[in-house]
Amino acid sequence: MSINNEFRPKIVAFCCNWCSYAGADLAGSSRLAYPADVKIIRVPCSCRVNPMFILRAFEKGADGVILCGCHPGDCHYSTGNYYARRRMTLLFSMLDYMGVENGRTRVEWVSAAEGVKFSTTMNEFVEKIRSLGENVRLGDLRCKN
Amino acid sequence: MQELKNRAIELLENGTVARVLGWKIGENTYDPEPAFFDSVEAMKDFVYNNFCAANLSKYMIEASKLEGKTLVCLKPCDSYSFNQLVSDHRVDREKAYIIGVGCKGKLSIEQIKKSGVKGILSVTDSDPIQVETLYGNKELPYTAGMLSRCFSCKGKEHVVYDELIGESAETSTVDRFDEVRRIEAMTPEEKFAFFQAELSKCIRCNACRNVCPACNCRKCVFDGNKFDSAQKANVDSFEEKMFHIIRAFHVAGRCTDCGECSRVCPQGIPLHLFNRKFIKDINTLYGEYQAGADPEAKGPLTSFTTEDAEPSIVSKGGIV
Amino acid sequence: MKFSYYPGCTLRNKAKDLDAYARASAKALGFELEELQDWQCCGGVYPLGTDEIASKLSSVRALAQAKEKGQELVTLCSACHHVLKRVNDDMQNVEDIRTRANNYMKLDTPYGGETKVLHFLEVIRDRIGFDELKKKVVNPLTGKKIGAYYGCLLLRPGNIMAFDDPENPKMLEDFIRALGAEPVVYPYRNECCGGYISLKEPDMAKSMCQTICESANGFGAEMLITACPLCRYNLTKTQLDLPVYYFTELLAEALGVKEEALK
Amino acid sequence: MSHQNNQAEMIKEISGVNPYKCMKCGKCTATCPAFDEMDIKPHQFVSYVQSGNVQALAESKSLWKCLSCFACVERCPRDVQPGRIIDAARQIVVRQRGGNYLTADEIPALLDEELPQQLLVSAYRRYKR
Amino acid sequence: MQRIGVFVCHCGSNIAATVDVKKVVEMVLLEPGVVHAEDYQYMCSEAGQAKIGAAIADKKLTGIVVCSCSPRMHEATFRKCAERYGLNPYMVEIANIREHCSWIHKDMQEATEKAVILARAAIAKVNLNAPLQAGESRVTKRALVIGGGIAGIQTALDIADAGYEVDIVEKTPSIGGRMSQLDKTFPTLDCSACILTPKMVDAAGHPNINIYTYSEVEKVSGFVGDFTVDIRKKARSVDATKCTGCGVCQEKCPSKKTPSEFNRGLGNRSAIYTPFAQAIPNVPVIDREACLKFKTGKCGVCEKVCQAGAIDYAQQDEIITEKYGAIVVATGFDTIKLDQYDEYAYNQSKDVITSLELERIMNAAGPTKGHLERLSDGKAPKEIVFVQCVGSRCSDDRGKPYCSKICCMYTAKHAMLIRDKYPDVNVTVFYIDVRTPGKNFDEFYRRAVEEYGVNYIKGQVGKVAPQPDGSLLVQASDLLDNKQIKMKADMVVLATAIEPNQGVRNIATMLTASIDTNNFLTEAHPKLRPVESPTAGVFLSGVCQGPKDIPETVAQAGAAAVKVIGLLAKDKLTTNPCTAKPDELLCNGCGNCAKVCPYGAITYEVRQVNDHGIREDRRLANVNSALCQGCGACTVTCPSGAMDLQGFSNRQLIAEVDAICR
Repeated sequence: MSINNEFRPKIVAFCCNWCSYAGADLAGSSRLAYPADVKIIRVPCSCRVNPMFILRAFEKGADGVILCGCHPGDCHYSTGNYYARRRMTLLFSMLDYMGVENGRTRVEWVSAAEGVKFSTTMNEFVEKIRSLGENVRLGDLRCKN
Repeated sequence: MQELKNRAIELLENGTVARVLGWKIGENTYDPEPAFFDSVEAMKDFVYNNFCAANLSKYMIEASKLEGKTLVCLKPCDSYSFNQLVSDHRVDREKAYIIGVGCKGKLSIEQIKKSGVKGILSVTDSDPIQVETLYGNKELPYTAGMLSRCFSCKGKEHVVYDELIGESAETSTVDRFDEVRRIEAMTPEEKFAFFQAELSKCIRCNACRNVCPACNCRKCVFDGNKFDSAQKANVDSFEEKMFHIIRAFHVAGRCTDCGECSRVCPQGIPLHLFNRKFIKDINTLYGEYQAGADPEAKGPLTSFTTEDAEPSIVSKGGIV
Repeated sequence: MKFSYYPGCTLRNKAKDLDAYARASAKALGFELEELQDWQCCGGVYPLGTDEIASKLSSVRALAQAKEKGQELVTLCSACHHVLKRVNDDMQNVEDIRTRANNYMKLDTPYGGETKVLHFLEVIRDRIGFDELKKKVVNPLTGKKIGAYYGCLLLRPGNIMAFDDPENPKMLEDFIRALGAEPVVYPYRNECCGGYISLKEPDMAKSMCQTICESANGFGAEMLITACPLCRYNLTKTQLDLPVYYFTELLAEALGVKEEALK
Repeated sequence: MSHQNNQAEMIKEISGVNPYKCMKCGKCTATCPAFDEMDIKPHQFVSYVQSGNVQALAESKSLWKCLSCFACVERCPRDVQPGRIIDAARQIVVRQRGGNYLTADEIPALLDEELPQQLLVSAYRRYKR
Repeated sequence: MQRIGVFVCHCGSNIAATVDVKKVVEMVLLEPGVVHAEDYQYMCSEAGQAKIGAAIADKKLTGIVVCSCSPRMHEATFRKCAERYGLNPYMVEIANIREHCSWIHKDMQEATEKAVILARAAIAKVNLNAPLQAGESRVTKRALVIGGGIAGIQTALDIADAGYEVDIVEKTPSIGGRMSQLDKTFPTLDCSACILTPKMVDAAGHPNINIYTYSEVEKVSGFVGDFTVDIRKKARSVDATKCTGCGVCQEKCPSKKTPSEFNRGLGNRSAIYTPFAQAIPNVPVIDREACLKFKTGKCGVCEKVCQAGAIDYAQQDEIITEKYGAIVVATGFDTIKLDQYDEYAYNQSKDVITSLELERIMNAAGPTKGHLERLSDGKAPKEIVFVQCVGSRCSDDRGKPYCSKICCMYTAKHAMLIRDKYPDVNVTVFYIDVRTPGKNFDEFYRRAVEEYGVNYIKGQVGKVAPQPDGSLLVQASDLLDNKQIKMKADMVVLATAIEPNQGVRNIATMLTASIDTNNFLTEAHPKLRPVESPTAGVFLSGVCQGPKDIPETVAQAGAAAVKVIGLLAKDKLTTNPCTAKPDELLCNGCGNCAKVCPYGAITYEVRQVNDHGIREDRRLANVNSALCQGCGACTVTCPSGAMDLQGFSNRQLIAEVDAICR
């Protein structure tokens, strides 16, 4: 999407219900702005995020995907984010191996108390995606319909 | 070969096994096919030569449902797959009588053709390989016909068997991760170009999926609508990429690196490069892990440590 | 043990003895100081402005030279130490400065703060050990009551200099103890001597040094030791008759190499 | 943007300090060894930058009295670093032509026998472009 | 196809000021499945809910999307509303257009576009929703309180009085906590022990309260209503059933050189000890690190002098496993270490002390028997300086960024008490701000200034320099007079920042309760659910949640107790129906899902299935929905997609992704 020739990326943020979604709520109630390009999807836990969701987002035109969960050790379900951490590490490494810019994917641990961190993270991520530009590399291979 | 055949007949006759899972002789030396033999009579077509590359472990899924034991011939690398299928609860160890067969590295007619030999009429599986062609006879060194996977063989020890027959010879000469490292060293543009070129060849025939012992789902997720993902029809090239990434991800931690995917790909796509990247990353980050070596082991994606690397390692120079 | 060594301008001139005693002592303690070639003045003060690059380049050059030799870089003068350590920290952590400095320098391999900067005292504490120093002392300075004067540059800012506790340091006290003398702890040992202010407002520096010396004296110090020529210069201008020595002089004395050093 | 605001922005940029972090506790002023010589006190530096009154800061006595001893920097609980602010103000002055606090011709009269090179070098750096 | 109604809330101007709600209504009506859309000022109000009800009836809605505040705020409200009007509550989805949209964006067009996209995602999701039925789980009618300070004691007493059993686990040898160390309390100046001790005695004697002192929580499993906890009862080396509390052992113990924790290290205690005279239980423990018998094998004096034969050197740690329905964290605080603040000479001079140390000095049972004296030379101080905000309100890495809240008041108390008892002593307080929000607080502080002559100076202390004559030179600023002050003092008292007790992070991890960067436990909602942790069944009492004084702590303790009682009063809890569910035709029975399940909710059984006419016995995963908490770890580990999560299914999440990326 682009308004006035300015590149507006599509960014999907998966947030776990207990920490990061609450962190995003806190960022909201503290009026800590971040760009509207970020759209949040609520999941119960970071371990609910299937690599297929991430690839699907790219398939459908996302320019960046970020996954936020509780800090390791603080998972509401004790261990979920540890599994998520391994899965995402391997997935991101594979995408990097295939030549996809590694800045398009990110995992950040944000607690319910870290509204500031949520906002800073999103600002940084959007900035990063804007600097990378449109997702051409995956875009070449995207659905044309 | 004869010893193996005799022993199989003996076990069929004395009722230890109800059938034999092995290879059936083809039209030529170089095209034996996996087959079940359920009688001594049928065993006349049984063959085991250096072209018997197929991994038979996956056939044991169906064999496990049948009455009685099945004699299965497993090469050293196949025995890892068999173990992994046991830990996936897809085959029943009790239903198998495993003869670990020797392996001196497997030959492939494609490989021989690739070495520039044309008009092949017949080949031997001997060392050196004798090739009869329209243009006369040729002699090729054994390694010229050997599958590339055999050059990075993980060893000639069987990890599971009831008895062993036949001799093996070490064939490993290169580090199996060298190819992965070569890609890792590329620029993102080069990597992308490389994979785009390879994957654009994919015709989505599913041969890789069908042969893969780790791809043992009753119904593949790509054939269902659980993810609302497209059916087999090759809708777009992104799908292709997604299919291969997800397939590699689904077998990550369970792939034994048997190399069947690349062997059977009619388009010659080096599919094992995906699996090996995952294996290499797993070894680097979570400690050496060989799927199938220990059927009791907890896989790297179903376990963790509190000190695991963060995904950001990928953007900080990658996993090397 | 071999280190790259950055003496600094004053040690070539007014404070030759600080340098000479250090070299002799190093030899006695079993390490070698290899002076960098063609080093340039560090500038004496760390440029605080975030946009000042040029004034940091001489330090970067010295640091890069040590890196090429694969050696840690040792300094003696507090000011040089302060400047080199902070510039090195910039090169490690401030991307903007690193990029711009490297653009100016055009080195074969860019410098990114790889060199470890050590003060001579840190070498003694962390590489030799005070116990080991104690063993090598041949003329213990028994009975001497010595006040350590740290000043500001060695200690602050604490998170970058990481030299010692900036408010309650003990490195020099341990050093004094190892030489067989008695350290006198007094609260102004980390307060400023006035530094460069003494050039244009000598009275200001004088009154500050007066406070420091009176405090040390009040707690029983018979002499002060310091690592910095400028501190020494300022501290000796008070009305008190409190002698101020370079720590290396006492070190050389205790190690029995003082005579030799001045040859 | 007015000249005043412009200069305040310059100070923020050169010093890398955010004056709004200050909570006016006065620990800098409590700790400053040059306090008696200063007309504008360390805790006031931030106010001058905040209000854009950099000119007053540039014309102050304090500008030349700071010792760069970093006591305020070390002890500031809010990481405001008043020492960096005053240094930035000094930079603005010395970078302007003729703003030097030290000129070459006045030096000989200031020298004595023992004076270390370091003192001259440091004073040059802090007082002069 | 669902028949979906979309309800866009203005939230007064919270949403409507930034999001064009009419436009959102207009846009969502174009979405497939949407048969109704409207906006309203306050959707959560009675009238707003009635609108939803009317639309359900009129338009025969099968699903609802509410575009409003965070689902963490009102999802439950709208689910109940749907249920009331005959719709399954799980047919409701929330599009968060307030916290995630209107509050963080300024541009109306941009915010409106985003709100529409968020609404589309929720619509896409609800299109795939299916009605779900909540299950039930049992409630163990017993509560655990971790920490035996005033917060824990009060919570336990309130729960016990309501008729439920409570266990208190306290890691030190006695309950009482920080309050037992205090001398007097503000703003009434009554004696801390006098008001605390009766409560300690009440707790000890309460038939419903069971106290484990010298014990720590070691392991927690389970979930709300049904926690299983392992408690390590450390070996006391004294048999509590035999000990009469006569105290002879402590008197005769030859090892008396261990710094007393209770007296903050200002005095010593014996190796066998009770922390203080009123300790509960009045049963000593042997500090094995200090005890000669344990260190050298020789001694055994206590065993010899104990008439009751209670000394038991062979005692071992004991693990007690108990079930609880609710857990209250009341782990309290400690003062920060002052190693980073040597400019105040805390480590250089014995006469620089913390306020908590001053409490012990002022206390009649303390190391100086209540006499105000310098610890260096025993002399009576004539000039005392108090320094406020030591380590509080610091944004550097040395201190804490928050206000410790209690220091202004206890400093006023100390100043007042000293001026009252020793009128010849000058007291100066250096402050940055004096913060006195609380009943009778400002009056109290003003009394210190106006009636007791305490000298308050606005300005921080920069350095405390011990002088050769034994005095302390305090260098400070007086911001109102624009002066630098250098004054001599005989004693300096530092109002040291407080921080959550060490070990609370470990407890939080065991409880999966979230914790902030300062190690304070996070509340479920900062305003509306201040005593609950976001983890169901875990409640917060006292300073573990944030700095508090005694009355606030007691109030919060009571509030936490009420929440616990409310929970324990139920026989059954409805469980979250968003649990994992396997598709038996797709399940491979591979066993990977069970490996990642943190609750052991997945088992396998061999069952006959009919797979499109083929009947065969298969090994299949089974989810125990009472145990499943719905994290979804299993769903991702399942390669065939057989395992799915109800309420957050693969297709629902993919639909959201598609809607956002459209």
